[in-house]
Amino acid sequence: MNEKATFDRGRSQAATHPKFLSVWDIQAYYGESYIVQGVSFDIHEGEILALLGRNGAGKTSTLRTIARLDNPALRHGEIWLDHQPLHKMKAHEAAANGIALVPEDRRIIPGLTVEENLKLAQIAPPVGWSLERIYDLFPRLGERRRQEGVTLSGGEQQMLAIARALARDIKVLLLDEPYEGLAPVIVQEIAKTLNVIRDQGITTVIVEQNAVAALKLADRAVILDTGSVVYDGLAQEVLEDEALRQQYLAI
Amino acid sequence: MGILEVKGVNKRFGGLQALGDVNLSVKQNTVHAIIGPNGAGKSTLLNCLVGKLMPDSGSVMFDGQSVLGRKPHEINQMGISRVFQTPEIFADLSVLENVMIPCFARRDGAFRLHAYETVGSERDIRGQAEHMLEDVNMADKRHMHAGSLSRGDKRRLEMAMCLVQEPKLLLLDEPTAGMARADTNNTIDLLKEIKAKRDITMCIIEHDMHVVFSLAERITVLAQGTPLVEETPENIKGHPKVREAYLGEAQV
Amino acid sequence: FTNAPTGSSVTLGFNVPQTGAYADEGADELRAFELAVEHLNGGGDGGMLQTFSSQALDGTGILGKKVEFVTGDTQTKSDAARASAQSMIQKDGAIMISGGSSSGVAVAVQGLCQEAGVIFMAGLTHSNDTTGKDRKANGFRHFFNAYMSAAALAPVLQNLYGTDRRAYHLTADYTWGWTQEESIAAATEAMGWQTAEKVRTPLGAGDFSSYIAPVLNSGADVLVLNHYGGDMVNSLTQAVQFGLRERQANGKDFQIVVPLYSELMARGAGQAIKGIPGSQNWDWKLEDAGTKAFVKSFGEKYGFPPSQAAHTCYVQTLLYADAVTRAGDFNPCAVVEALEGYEFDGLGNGPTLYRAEDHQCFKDVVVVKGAENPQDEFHLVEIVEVTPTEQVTYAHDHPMFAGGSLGECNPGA
Amino acid sequence: MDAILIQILNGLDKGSAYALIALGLTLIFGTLGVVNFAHGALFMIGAFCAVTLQKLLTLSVTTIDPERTDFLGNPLKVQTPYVENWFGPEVGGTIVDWAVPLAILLAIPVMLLVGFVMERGLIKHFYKRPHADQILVTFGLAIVLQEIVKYFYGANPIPTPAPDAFRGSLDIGVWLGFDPYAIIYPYWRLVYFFFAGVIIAAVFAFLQFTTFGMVVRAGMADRETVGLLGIDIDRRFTLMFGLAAVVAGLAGVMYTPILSPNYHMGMDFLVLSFVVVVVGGMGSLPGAVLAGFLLGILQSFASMNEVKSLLPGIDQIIIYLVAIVILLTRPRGLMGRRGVMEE
Amino acid sequence: MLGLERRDLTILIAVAVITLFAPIILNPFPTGSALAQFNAGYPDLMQRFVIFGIFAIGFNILFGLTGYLSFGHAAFLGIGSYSAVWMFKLLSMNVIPAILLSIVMAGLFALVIGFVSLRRSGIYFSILTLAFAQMSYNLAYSVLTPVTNGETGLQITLSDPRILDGESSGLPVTSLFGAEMRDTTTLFVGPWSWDFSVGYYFCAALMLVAFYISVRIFRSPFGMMLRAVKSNQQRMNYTGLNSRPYTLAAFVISGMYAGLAGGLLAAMDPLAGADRMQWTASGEVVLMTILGGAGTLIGPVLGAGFIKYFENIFSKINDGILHQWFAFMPDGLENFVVAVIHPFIGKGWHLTLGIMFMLVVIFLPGGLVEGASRVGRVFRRRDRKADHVESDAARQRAAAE
Ligand SMILES: Nc1ncnc2c1ncn2[C@@H]1O[C@H](COP(=O)(O)OP(=O)(O)OP(=O)(O)O)[C@@H](O)[C@H]1O
Ligand SMILES: Nc1ncnc2c1ncn2[C@@H]1O[C@H](COP(=O)(O)OP(=O)(O)OP(=O)(O)O)[C@@H](O)[C@H]1O
Ligand SMILES: CC(C)C[C@H](N)C(=O)O
Ligand SMILES: [Mg+2]
Ligand SMILES: [Mg+2]
Repeated sequence: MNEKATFDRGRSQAATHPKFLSVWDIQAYYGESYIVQGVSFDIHEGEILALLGRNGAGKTSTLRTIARLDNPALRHGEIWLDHQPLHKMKAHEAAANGIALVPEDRRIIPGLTVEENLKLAQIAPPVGWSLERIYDLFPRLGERRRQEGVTLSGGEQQMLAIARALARDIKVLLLDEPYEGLAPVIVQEIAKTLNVIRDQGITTVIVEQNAVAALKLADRAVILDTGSVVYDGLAQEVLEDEALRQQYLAI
Repeated sequence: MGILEVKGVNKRFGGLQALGDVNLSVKQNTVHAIIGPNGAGKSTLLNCLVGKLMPDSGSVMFDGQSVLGRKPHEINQMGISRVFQTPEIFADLSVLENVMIPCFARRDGAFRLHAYETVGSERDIRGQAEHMLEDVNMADKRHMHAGSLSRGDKRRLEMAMCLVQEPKLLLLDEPTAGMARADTNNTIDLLKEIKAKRDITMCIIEHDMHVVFSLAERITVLAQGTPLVEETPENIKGHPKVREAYLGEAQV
Repeated sequence: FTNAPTGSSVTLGFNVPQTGAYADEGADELRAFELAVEHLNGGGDGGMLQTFSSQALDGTGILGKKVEFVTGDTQTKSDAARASAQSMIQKDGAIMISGGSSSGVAVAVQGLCQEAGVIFMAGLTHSNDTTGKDRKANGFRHFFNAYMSAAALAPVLQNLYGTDRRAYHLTADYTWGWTQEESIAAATEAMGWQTAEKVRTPLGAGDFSSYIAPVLNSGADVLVLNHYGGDMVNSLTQAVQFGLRERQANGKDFQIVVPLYSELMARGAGQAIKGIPGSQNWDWKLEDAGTKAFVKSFGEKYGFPPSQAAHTCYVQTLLYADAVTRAGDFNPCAVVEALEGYEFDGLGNGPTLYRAEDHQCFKDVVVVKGAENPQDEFHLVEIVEVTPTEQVTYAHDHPMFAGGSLGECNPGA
Repeated sequence: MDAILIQILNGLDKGSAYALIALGLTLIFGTLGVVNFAHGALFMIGAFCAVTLQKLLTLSVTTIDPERTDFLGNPLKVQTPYVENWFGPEVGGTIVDWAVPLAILLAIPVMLLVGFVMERGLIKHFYKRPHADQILVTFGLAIVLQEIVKYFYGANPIPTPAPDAFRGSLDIGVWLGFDPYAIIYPYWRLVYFFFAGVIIAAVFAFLQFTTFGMVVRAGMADRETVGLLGIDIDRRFTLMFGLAAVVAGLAGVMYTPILSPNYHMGMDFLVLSFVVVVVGGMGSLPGAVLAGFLLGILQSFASMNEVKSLLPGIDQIIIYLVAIVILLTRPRGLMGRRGVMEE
Repeated sequence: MLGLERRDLTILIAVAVITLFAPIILNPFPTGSALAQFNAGYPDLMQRFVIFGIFAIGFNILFGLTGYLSFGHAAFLGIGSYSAVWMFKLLSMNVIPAILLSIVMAGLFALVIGFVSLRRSGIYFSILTLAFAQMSYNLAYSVLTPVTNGETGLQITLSDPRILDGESSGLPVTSLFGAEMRDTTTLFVGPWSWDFSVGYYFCAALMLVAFYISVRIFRSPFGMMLRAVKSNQQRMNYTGLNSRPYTLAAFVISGMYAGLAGGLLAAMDPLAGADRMQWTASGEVVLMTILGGAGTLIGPVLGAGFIKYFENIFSKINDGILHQWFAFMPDGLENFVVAVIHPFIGKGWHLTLGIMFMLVVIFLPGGLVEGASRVGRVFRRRDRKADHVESDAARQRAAAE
């Protein structure tokens, strides 16, 4: 947590950092409330990182900041993706550079059918999976393609949200509680999919309350508490270290 | 004869049979879980119970009275409260006010023009609400704007809003989804505690098997709009059909 | 009395539409007021002061007090006009209010002035009611009215189109429209015309096509447009578009009449106005000395000739000043007395009488028609005839004007 | 019979004006979700494009005619338009005569510019603000635009006639076997009707056969998520706004021969166009068009003497009455989409 | 006190003091001075300030709390005025019965219109209310002329029956048990003159009552329910509350406020014009409320004052007055300055108003109240600067550890 003192603003270290996605001391605000309070971590290409923490720890806010949404507003810090300065971009530019966020409340667009929701993801380049391939993975969506997206069941909506990310050619997938509301069978299904995705070289950050499931999947884990990083290490370690789990995750 | 009797309920959305001939009987003072794959029709069933949807056919009796055709607020006044799958709260109000409103609803009924008293003078109501917030561990957030709560907190708040009404039947649609494990456990304890303290029937939809098996006394498994089995938790765990359709390799 | 001038100056209130559909009329009224004040205070070339039959005014203000004025916006709404007049009376100490561009506003402000105890010198208002059923002791109208328009037009129409005609009326649905419709119908029926239909159109309708189309097969051969301003511009243009003027009915050429005319409207209507007859209170092309003097001083100051709106407002200001001077007193009751039954000349309309019974001016009415080939934008209308006063005079208790009474003059607090 | 036919025709034509105005408004209001009280002003600016072109074409050289005098007795200054000097009175006259149709060429770039500037400079900041704020700011803008036009063109209507070629009217009655003059229809209104048809078709085609419409709809429902999908929604909103401004402006240009333009014509149409859009249903282009024609035709019928004598004053309230009936029987107007401005 | 919390009580007292001394506060410039043009302390305008204040306060109860944007409230204002004038014509020039009838009639109309319109929400509701109001306006303008006297407006005449009052010579004036509404005492203090008018104080007293009631409503459970309606009507229904009677009650209350305002307008100046019901008038109260700050207690009153001030003061400034102000400048400069300002005053007052609307909403998203509180914050911040620095330092230390 001492980077601040050693950092030389003139020549950014992060810019030349070997890591694929680097988040350096980001500080973000909702209006005047200071929520993300200097979060830093790095991810290598193709890695899965679990971002954990209690309710209100700032996980969602961190992901939103990385995806460059307007709220919370990034006031300090840098985010580099494959030598691209994400912190200077807007959400749509970040998306064009390969970031995809699956938001926690799914954000299926009202008024559009399932298929339109997917097509919408393929309007701006780069385009990823074809619709057929997506329907192969989620046959449920194929059956419901003409239904209005928001009338899907909760779990179906979650599938659609993930599918929408895959419809784009992405480098980094930010998943905010992807298992929420999914039946155990589907959770297993998606975990497999995430492995498939990893095999394709896509880097993933996963936020999940089902910490065990996430840790099993992940290579590394970062734990947040009240907007700051309190742990950064191997996922395996967390799984094994009872005390650590108890302290930060209460499990 | 259960407190809630659902008989032959059907609901179609266009070509989709969302509910097909659902029969369900929930006994008074039990916790009844409804589980099933995504899109099985669980939420749709709850929607038919609280007046959000009108079934195409069938009957729904609560406490000996039909709920069909009644407005949502009338159904609530009969004693049915519901926690939604995506949190429905008063985002522009403070957390405390969010909990006070159901208190008023319980005390004053569906409408009362109390335009001249001040909120500040309603000490009872305020007391109840604060008490409830303490129960769900949110007392320190009571002056926060409900809209700026994190998602897990929104769920807890919504649950507090339903619990404070002391309903006869509480419908919970994935109450712990997105909740941290610690809080999930707290919630389980809270529900148990409430159950122990007074008469309440609960109907809970969950995908978190830990929650289901900690609470439920009976479980109905719904698949493609029809009840597959209705059993005790022990029997569900090993049920092959349920494993195949729903649980997969999950450990329970 | 209210707002008795104490210092070395006296304040007049000019309440004109500065926003809304009649803003241009209002602007012209304001120019005239400014000119009148300038002349009263001895500035400029004196304008009509030289031709006015009463030579009481000498260019030293009114009773030696310098004339000052305040202005306000009526928005052509009764409410706003009253608010504006109130502020002139309460805040600025105005002792006389003038201006306005609609009969509704005139009646409303006249009522206010009566209550407040100041004099109201009406500007543009053509409804019979202003000096009929809504007349007030403190209010005076120089402008002519619908009855006079009808009386002046009827003989001209008879000459032009004969006595065997069927008229179809389109009428703006408010006080002024109604009284004009009533007056024109009565006058034309008296000379043998029939009235086929009287149709009320909503104010500001914009597109009148659905009112105009039925005219074609109604059996009528004359269309009378009891509209003013934008409504008249639109209804006339659209009537011409529908080919009314090219068609024949009952074996005669179809004709259109616009009883109340103004230069500003003629400009808006463009080509459509050519050859269409109507009436005016005054026109700058009149040949008398008063008109010439006024047109000269107005034209030199502003670069274009004055409208009839400007004329009537200018004249009203002079008449008020003159009445005060003759009475030797600003007291509204003294002014009323000085104006009642007052006969004068040299203000552009020939010999004129301010009738005591209803405070209406009686004077010649100008019958005009749209010019076929205007030499410039100021010659859009040409004078057909000047109808003498006698022909347009009526009894003060004429049924169209009945129901009102002046009441007592009110000098206020 | 012929009376009824006449009113249908009139209604079609009034309806095409309503539909066209509502179409532009619904792009901004129903699609972008901005309560645009300046829409009437856009319509008015379009109309004044025609006025301006007419003025430009009649820019004149001044020569003194010593023979004649002006109103003050000075020698008369005679104005001859440059175009007549350059191309001869014949061709020059024709050019001036065609000012209104030609103004379309002027209006398209002008309206695009106005639309872009307005969106980039002002509206952009208001998408996320409450509707009430949008009302206040666009109303303020409308007043400002109006006053500017009033400052330069005055308050009275300015005649802008159709080209001579369209001046007469068509006797439709004769074709249908009625007496001559039974049903006539001015040529220009026919032109307007077809023009409206073309514009409506073009807008529909653009939104139907491209993904543009879908993206904008999605962007209105959830800007953030659309941004997450890599789409620069701002640019598309700007374009949509420009398009709406052009539609409004062209409606204004072509309407000038029917209604001489004045500075407050926009306000006069404003309320009506909102009613039309809402009756049509928020977010629905076909709804807006349908409602435009429906209300136009009903209004024409209500103006018939026979109807008026039965129900006095009905022509003044018919639109509102119909609006109330429709909104009470159909929750979202004729064809409205769920969730659009129901909050 | 009065069942209010300290903060609200302070506001109420402040408003009371300001209204009490308004005749002095609004006339800050000596009569006859160049700036006297900006004085607003004459009875008619002061009455308008408070009357439109009442109108906006009432509107805010509906719009500010429930978010239901009515575009037809002017209809209730108009109905109030017509009722009051009819009362003056038929019964008595005493303002009490007139105002009571205004409130009752407006309430009845609001009940009917609200009952129907509230079946829809959002823009559909707005257009329904607009349609009702425009219908009322158009009918009042034309067909209903026997009741409304059309465009001219309903006025009292000598021949009205006025059963309770005796014969009077000349037009009678409105009064409160003998105290004539138009009675004004003018106080001269040095070069200043202040008008104290009965009518104004009558209106001001009623406005204070109206304001007080609105504060009570804001702080009541009822007010909280209304905010809940705005926030999430669905949730409200599933919580066992019927939102319709709540919104209808708010609608009727705000309609009654409008009726009271209309009645008072007529009581101050016994004329009721149809223009009062036009959509522009409904729009005006919307603008007042937003401009001042919707949902705030005092905002609507400020907004009302702001707009009425422009309408009445700016429209009356003309070139002559400008020349008078800038007479001290050299001629050329004077003419230049006057020419620059000219488009914005007098007949250009609309332009200035439009620009002000835009500036306020762009820079003060919460309306004038927001502006005031920002100014307040700037002052407070200055005091707190010291401890601010400290806390910043503390935070930095914490972050470094
Ligand atoms: N729009 C907002 N305005 C103000 N504060 C907010 C807003 N959204 C979130 N917060 C606050 O920011 C903090 C972090 O919220 P965030 O949503 O990032 O938490 P989280 O770790 O994702 O929690 P959860 O597991 O419950 O989703 C919380 O205290 C929350 O109250
Ligand atoms: N309004 C609607 N229109 C059309 N189809 C609908 C509508 N509402 C629900 N459905 C469909 O009905 C089916 C049942 O939905 P429901 O929400 O009841 O599922 P669920 O059992 O709650 O699932 P989950 O566990 O994922 O929340 C789903 O396939 C859904 O797509
Ligand atoms: C301007 C006037 C001459 C005509 C106007 N319409 C009126 O009411 O009198
Ligand atoms: Mg979260
Ligand atoms: Mg569900």
